[in-house]
Amino acid sequence: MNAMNQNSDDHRSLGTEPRGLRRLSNGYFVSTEEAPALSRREFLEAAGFSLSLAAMSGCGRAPVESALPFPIQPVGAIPGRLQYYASTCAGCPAACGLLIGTRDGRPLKMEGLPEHPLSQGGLCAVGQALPIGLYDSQRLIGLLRAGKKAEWAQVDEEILQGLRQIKDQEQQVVIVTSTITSPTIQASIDSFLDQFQNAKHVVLDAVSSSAILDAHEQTHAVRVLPHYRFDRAEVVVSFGADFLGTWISPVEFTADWSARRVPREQSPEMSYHVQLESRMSLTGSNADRRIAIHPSNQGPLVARLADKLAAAAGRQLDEPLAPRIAESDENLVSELAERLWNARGKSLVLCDSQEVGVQTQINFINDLLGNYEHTLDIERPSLQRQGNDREVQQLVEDIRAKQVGALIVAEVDLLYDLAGHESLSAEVGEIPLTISFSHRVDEFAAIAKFVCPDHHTLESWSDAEPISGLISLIQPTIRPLSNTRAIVESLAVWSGQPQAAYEVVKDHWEKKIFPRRRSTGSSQFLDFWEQALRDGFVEVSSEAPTIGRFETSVLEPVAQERMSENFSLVLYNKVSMLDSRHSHNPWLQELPDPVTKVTWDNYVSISPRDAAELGIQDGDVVKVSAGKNGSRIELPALIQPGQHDGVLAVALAYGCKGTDRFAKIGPQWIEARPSVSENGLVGVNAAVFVSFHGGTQRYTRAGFSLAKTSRHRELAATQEYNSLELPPEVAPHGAERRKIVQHTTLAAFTKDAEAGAVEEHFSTETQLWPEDHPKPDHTWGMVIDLNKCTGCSACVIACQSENNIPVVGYDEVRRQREMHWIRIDRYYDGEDEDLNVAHQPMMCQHCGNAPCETVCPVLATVHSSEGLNEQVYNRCVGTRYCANNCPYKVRRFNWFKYPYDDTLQNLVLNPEVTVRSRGVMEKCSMCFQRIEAGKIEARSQGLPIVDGAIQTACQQSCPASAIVFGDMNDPQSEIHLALENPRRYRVLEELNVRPAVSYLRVVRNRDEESQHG
Amino acid sequence: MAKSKKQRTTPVAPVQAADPLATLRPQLITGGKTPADVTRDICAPLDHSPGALWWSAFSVSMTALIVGTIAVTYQIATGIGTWGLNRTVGWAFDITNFVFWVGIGHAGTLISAVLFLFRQKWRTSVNRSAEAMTLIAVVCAGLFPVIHMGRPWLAFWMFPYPNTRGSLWVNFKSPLLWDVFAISTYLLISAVFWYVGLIPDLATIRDKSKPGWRRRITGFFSLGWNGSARTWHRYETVYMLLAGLATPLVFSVHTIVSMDFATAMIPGWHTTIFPPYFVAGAIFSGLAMVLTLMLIARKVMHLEDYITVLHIEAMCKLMLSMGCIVGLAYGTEFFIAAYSGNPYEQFVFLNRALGPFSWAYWTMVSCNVLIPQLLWLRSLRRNFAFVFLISIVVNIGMWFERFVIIVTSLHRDFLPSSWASYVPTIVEVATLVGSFGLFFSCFLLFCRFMPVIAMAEVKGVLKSPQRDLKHDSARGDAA
Amino acid sequence: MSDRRLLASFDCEEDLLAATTLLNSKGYRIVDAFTPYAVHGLDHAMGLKPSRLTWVCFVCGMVGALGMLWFEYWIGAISWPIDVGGKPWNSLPSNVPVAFETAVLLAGFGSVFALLGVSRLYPGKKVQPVLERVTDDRFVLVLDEADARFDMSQVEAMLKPFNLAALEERVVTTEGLQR
Amino acid sequence: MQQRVLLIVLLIGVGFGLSLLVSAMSLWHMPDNQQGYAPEQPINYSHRLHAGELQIDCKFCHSAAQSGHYAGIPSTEVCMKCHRYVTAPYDQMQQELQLADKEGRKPETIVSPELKKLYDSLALDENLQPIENGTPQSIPWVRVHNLPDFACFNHQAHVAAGVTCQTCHGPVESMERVSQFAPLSMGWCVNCHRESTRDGVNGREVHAATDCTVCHH
Repeated sequence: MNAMNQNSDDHRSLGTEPRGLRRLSNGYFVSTEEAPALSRREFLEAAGFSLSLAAMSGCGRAPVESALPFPIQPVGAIPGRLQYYASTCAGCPAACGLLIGTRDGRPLKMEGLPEHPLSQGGLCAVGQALPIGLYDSQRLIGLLRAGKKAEWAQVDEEILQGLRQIKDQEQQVVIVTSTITSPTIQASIDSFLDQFQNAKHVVLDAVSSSAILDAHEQTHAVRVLPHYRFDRAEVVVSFGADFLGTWISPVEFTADWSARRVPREQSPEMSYHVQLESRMSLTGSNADRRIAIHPSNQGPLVARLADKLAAAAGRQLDEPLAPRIAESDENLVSELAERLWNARGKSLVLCDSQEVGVQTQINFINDLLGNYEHTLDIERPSLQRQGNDREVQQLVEDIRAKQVGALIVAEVDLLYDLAGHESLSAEVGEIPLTISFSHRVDEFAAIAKFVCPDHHTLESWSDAEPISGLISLIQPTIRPLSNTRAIVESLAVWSGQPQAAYEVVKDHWEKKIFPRRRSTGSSQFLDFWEQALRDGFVEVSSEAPTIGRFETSVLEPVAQERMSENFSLVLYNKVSMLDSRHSHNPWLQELPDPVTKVTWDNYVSISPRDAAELGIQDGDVVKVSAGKNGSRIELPALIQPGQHDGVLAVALAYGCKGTDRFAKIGPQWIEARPSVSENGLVGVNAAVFVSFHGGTQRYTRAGFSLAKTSRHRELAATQEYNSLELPPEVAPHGAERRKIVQHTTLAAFTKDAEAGAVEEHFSTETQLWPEDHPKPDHTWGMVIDLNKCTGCSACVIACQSENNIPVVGYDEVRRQREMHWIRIDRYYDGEDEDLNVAHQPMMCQHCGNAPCETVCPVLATVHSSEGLNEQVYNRCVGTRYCANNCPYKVRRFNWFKYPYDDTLQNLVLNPEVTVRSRGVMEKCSMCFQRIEAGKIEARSQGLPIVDGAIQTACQQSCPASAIVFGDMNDPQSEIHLALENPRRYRVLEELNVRPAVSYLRVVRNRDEESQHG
Repeated sequence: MAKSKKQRTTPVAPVQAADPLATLRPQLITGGKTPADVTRDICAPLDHSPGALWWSAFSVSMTALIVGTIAVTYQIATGIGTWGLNRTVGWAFDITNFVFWVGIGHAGTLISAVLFLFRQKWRTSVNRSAEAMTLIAVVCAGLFPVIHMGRPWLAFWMFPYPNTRGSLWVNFKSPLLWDVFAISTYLLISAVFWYVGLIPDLATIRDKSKPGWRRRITGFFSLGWNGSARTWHRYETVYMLLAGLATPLVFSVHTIVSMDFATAMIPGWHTTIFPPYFVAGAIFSGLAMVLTLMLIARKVMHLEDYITVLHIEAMCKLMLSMGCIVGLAYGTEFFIAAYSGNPYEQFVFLNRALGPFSWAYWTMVSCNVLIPQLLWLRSLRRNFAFVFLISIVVNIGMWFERFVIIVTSLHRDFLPSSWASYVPTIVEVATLVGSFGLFFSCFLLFCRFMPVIAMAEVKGVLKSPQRDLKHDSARGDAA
Repeated sequence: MSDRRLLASFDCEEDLLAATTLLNSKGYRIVDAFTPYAVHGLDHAMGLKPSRLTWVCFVCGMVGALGMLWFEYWIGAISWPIDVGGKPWNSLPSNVPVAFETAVLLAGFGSVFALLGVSRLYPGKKVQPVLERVTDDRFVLVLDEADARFDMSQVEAMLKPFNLAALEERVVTTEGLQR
Repeated sequence: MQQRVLLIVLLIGVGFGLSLLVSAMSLWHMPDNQQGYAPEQPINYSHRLHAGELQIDCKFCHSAAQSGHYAGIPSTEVCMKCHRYVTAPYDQMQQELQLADKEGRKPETIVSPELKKLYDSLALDENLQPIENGTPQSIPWVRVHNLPDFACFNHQAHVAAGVTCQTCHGPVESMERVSQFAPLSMGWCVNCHRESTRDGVNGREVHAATDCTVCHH
């Protein structure tokens, strides 16, 4: 996998794929006009019928296919060969390193860039799902003027005119964006705004961390977001910060965090992670210790912790910060304080609070612990969250006061995220000049005078600087599919000096980035540039901000909030749905939430006790209202174990404009139900509850009332039963709990590395028949480290994009017919306080004695000579016997002809993998196409296969690198070592089906030697 | 004709009164029928058009059939997704119906073959229609494995024929393939058995009907049967052979069907008790269905003299015993689960009795084990209305038995994460109804166009003991 | 053997049976008997040997069983050995069921076709029954009037006690027995 | 008597029928078997001339076969390697040269109608000069070898294993217009794989797997 060096022309030429042509598996372009271009699936069906037809006619001729070669072949482009280009993910401001797998000028597969210092080869679900956004047939194909189609020339003319007027009238010009990590775009925005006397750039984050930056402004005299270094943290105490899921830079944090989660037999050490949170977050589900707290209790606890550490550090404060707190909390805090104090400089305390006061105390704590410059880097700070809520608030007031002459919005849906402010849209409508750069008609674009759609990130030149001093490039891998224009180009035009995006970026790099280069390396800019293109990123010097010494005076005591009997609401982002810009992505919509396993909806999470009191069942539609006459929304309820009583949690980024497009996704038949809820959209927008308070946007508010309605909407969850404990009424005595996910504690592990194993009442050595199936060449296998795996679900989308897995829609998921080849089983285990959550990726285990193979009457699933369980789609007749007989229930059946009729969308299909027909079984193939490609490559060079050269899709992009795949025959291979790990076990080993997939036991960093189960 | 009748009746009547044996062995066929009467009575329905009862029954079953046909067409056109199945419960109504109908198909051959081997004279009145029932039931059964496929148009891949795939054959290790062979063999052999039995009767009809289409058809199919004793001699041998072959076949077929489950590894399926358990169940349900049909036919076709209380009672006894065996099997399953110490096995059975599908389980137990116990009472065995009711109940119970075995075992197996519930769709229900429609339509047509009772065999059992005595004496003085 | 036949018809099987036994013991040549249903003991009375069809059945059965077993072995272990669930290439137990079914199938069809062949029965065969009622309720015994010694009146006297229904003579022709 | 005659006639009839059926079967194609398929091509290109007479190596034009999934069809540029100079059949160009000699003028380029199509695809005029704002267009060749979409064939693997092009494509160098040589049926593939594993390819030891997913994934 080499990031190929391509100069700009090549990139251009990569896009010479003729329009309206799509590519078949066989590597030729097939004009969709002339040939009745059969997709693979359709073909299968045709084949099924043609047999009978031909029996009569005796001569079946496939439709004429035309093969269109390049007139001029791009340099290095070999037909049908996968080529990788280093780039940067623009899915969110975290800006992870990206490897774009392209085939014949079509970007197909997003992968992590292994050399990237932040993401370290990982990539989250959102990044994986970029391509389907590119080939989205409902993306804006051209620009709009007052909602009508228009031409660039004319629109530019009008905009320039409008801007001139505003300049003359000295009205205010505002550009609103989400955090811009791209120095080039930032520069062009600035230079654009320079031409106006009265202009500003407001940064609005859908979920902002403004408080953290403000706090640092107060405590360190510089408004920065620290670069958190989990790789250096031995003790992590997080107050609600979901850093493994959605907080700031999840992939990077996951990689660093999981690197410290591997206790070895010789050195049984791992980090200690405590999570204090009110809802059940992905991070909480992975913590060694998780304490459910009420939001109102967060401030006091932080303050108390600060007090204790201050005392320990001998830094006297004139008055204690914290009010009196409960006895139990007192013990908890002192315990934490001790743990932290012992790990001075190697600990990390985080908080997701939007209260500046709380954040200043967090800074104080970290300062007391001497964590700055060790686990928090503010000399090379993070630029991944720039949101400034004060300015946003100011902007809203300006709009209300009609002081905005021109409003230009990019990368964010102003009106969606500020839905809390009534009649704002009306007032925005009165602004003389409103321009949106959106790909689609979102809330703002709907009323904007002009919509000048930006390129999709895979079509455009850009760059990103997630951490100051680390700059990566975004290079296009396909020529723009529609009549769009890069933001920088538009701005350039409107500032009067038109320039191509490529030029803009290159110029900026030559002028601004190149000078910052490290002394090493060539002094030629072109070399520098080529190097950057090849690697995808460069590390350059960054001028450190002038940091003041810690300012204790800003610390204020926290007042004890009295617990109100009505509910507190917590607004959050789903791992799968970072912000509203991804709401049109069917892959992400159907990605089960890592914790709740629910797809296609947002919902109100309620604690089990509250639900019981109010008599609420899963799926009952409830009404959440802010106070008496505040705004209200209606959503189905979900009972969430581990959530604190009196807390409601609702996900943002749902109920977005245009999601009604999904109403008819999935098979349509007499009993089918639409994927959208009553409002005709997917989910409901909860941003109406976001409000300004103390200069920040608050996502946690008290004073909500909950009322049950008569309606019910079944939530499409991929898991019906959530526990390893069997239902008490049917649990056999002595076997109330299934040891599917084995776990132990660090204390126990230190004593005995094999602690937590199931005591064996069976032998896997005894065989009914002689082993007469030698596997001399390779025996492929996989090992998954459950201690590293966080359940982030990146692998699910990686697999979906690699293996052409269809999106089946709400109704099919509700019927337990989701098609994902890899699912992540999530089990709740235990009660309130000692509630454990286990995540277990489960895919075809490629059993040596596979039960599915024996029962297939037509040999459609058999064993390969390399130990893989093969599923042959074109042979399958669909008896489903194999699925019934699979103890892991990992086989997926094509109940219907799943949607593939969107020609443009079909460009996302991987030609290496058959698109399955209706009525056939499918399942994880361990990315056989990748194995095959690797073998062929090695063979044609006459070399043996290097361990690690072949990676499965799930393995490649796993941010925690929890998945190891390889040849178990090779004694030097990584997997061979993993198999000897004392934590290794196999699920349902007692069945003696001999799975090729093993798991490594979970070890939780706890002192008690046994935890229940 | 009249003369011959007088000849027999006059000398016999006084002896009959005197003879003690007469009371010992009550006649199977009442009303002192002569062979001629038998021919006349059995052929009667063929001569005049059926009554209102027949027509109403036929129209009802035809409607059901049409409903089913629509459902199946829609399902094949749209996809198996129109059934309520999911990734966890891959089989439900489809295979339930399949096993149910195969089970029904067992009593036919059992009654003709096994009882024939055991020289049970009472079988003669019921075997013909029982065999017909078998054929129809097996056809109904055979339907489901085909339509339950994702791609039914490729069903022929189940057969090992030479092909251009380098010859890619089939998987003889798969129980489903064993099924294909078992069911088709069973269908063919039963058909042959039925037809061979039919030949002499066809000849009878041929000879007694005037020249016309019926004579031509029966003439064609009676293969030129002329009642020669030499042919009868060989015929008897072959019939005996077929009976001998059919008997193990009956057992093998349901044994193999049970292996679909027994050789799988799903707890609740993976058990060695299944073959005998399933065979008993099959015979049980089969007898119930035979009773249902017989009691209907008896009324509709006016065969009171041929299907007497003796037949009904005999079948009731057989049914009762089968019911007890099935009950024993249920008990054994639980015992083994408990005794084995296999937690998965134990869970499955607890889940059956107390889990989400407990209602189905208890329906099954009460219908198959508890209620049939009433048949211990002689009075109830002889009460046709009650017996009819019981037979229906048992059929319901046996359907649920298969449903319970399939669905409850599947819906909660090894990994709790993949547990799922199951709710049938309207299409599935319609398909089930359709299969009943097909079954009854075919049977009614059979009643209309074929001799419902094996004339040649019934005539064989007409003679009563005392006439043997008389003729021995006659032969004596002739010597 | 002459071409003259004597047909004696009775009303019930007992009479036929008795008469046959008697005539057979007296050495008359019994050509055949026609009955509406299988009369037990008639074969002994007429002195017919047990049928050899059982052997046909046995042979067909064996051919079916062994043939199928070999076929399954050939497919599984020779033609294209495919690893199915790690089971042996030739796993005998799983081959048994199909082999058994094939055996039954061939045996059944074999013996039935043998029967049809031996007794010259085939679809659409034209047949002229000796008596209309022979397939209904009449029992007919056919004697060969072998030689001059054959005395009609004696035979008639002998058959009287078996309440003889009718007695007639016929001549063998290509169209069967003619009056 | 006439029964027997009837029987004999019947038997002869059956025998005759069977023999007819068998001969019919041998001609009968399996539905997806396009053996012998030789479609009309947009340009009347002769493999016999190029690969046969001129002995241009297959991989000169179909270079992707060594390094990619698909042999691919050469881009128009590749043709231009020669046809920048060869614009018409040899003798025609000779005549023009001699004619030009005689008349003492510069020989003008003659373009044969077939090659015209080639230049069109690159948007070049008669003198092989780019046409003003003309865009190159792909030549719509018609595929000859169509594999079903559930079967993957990788050229690189086979070329690397030393399988000659002719093994599957037949004597292309003798074909005026390319036609499908092999049945391309699964059996045909599988048998070749078995034999190669047994006897090797051109004396080389190879392991050609017969696992299903090697072709079907």
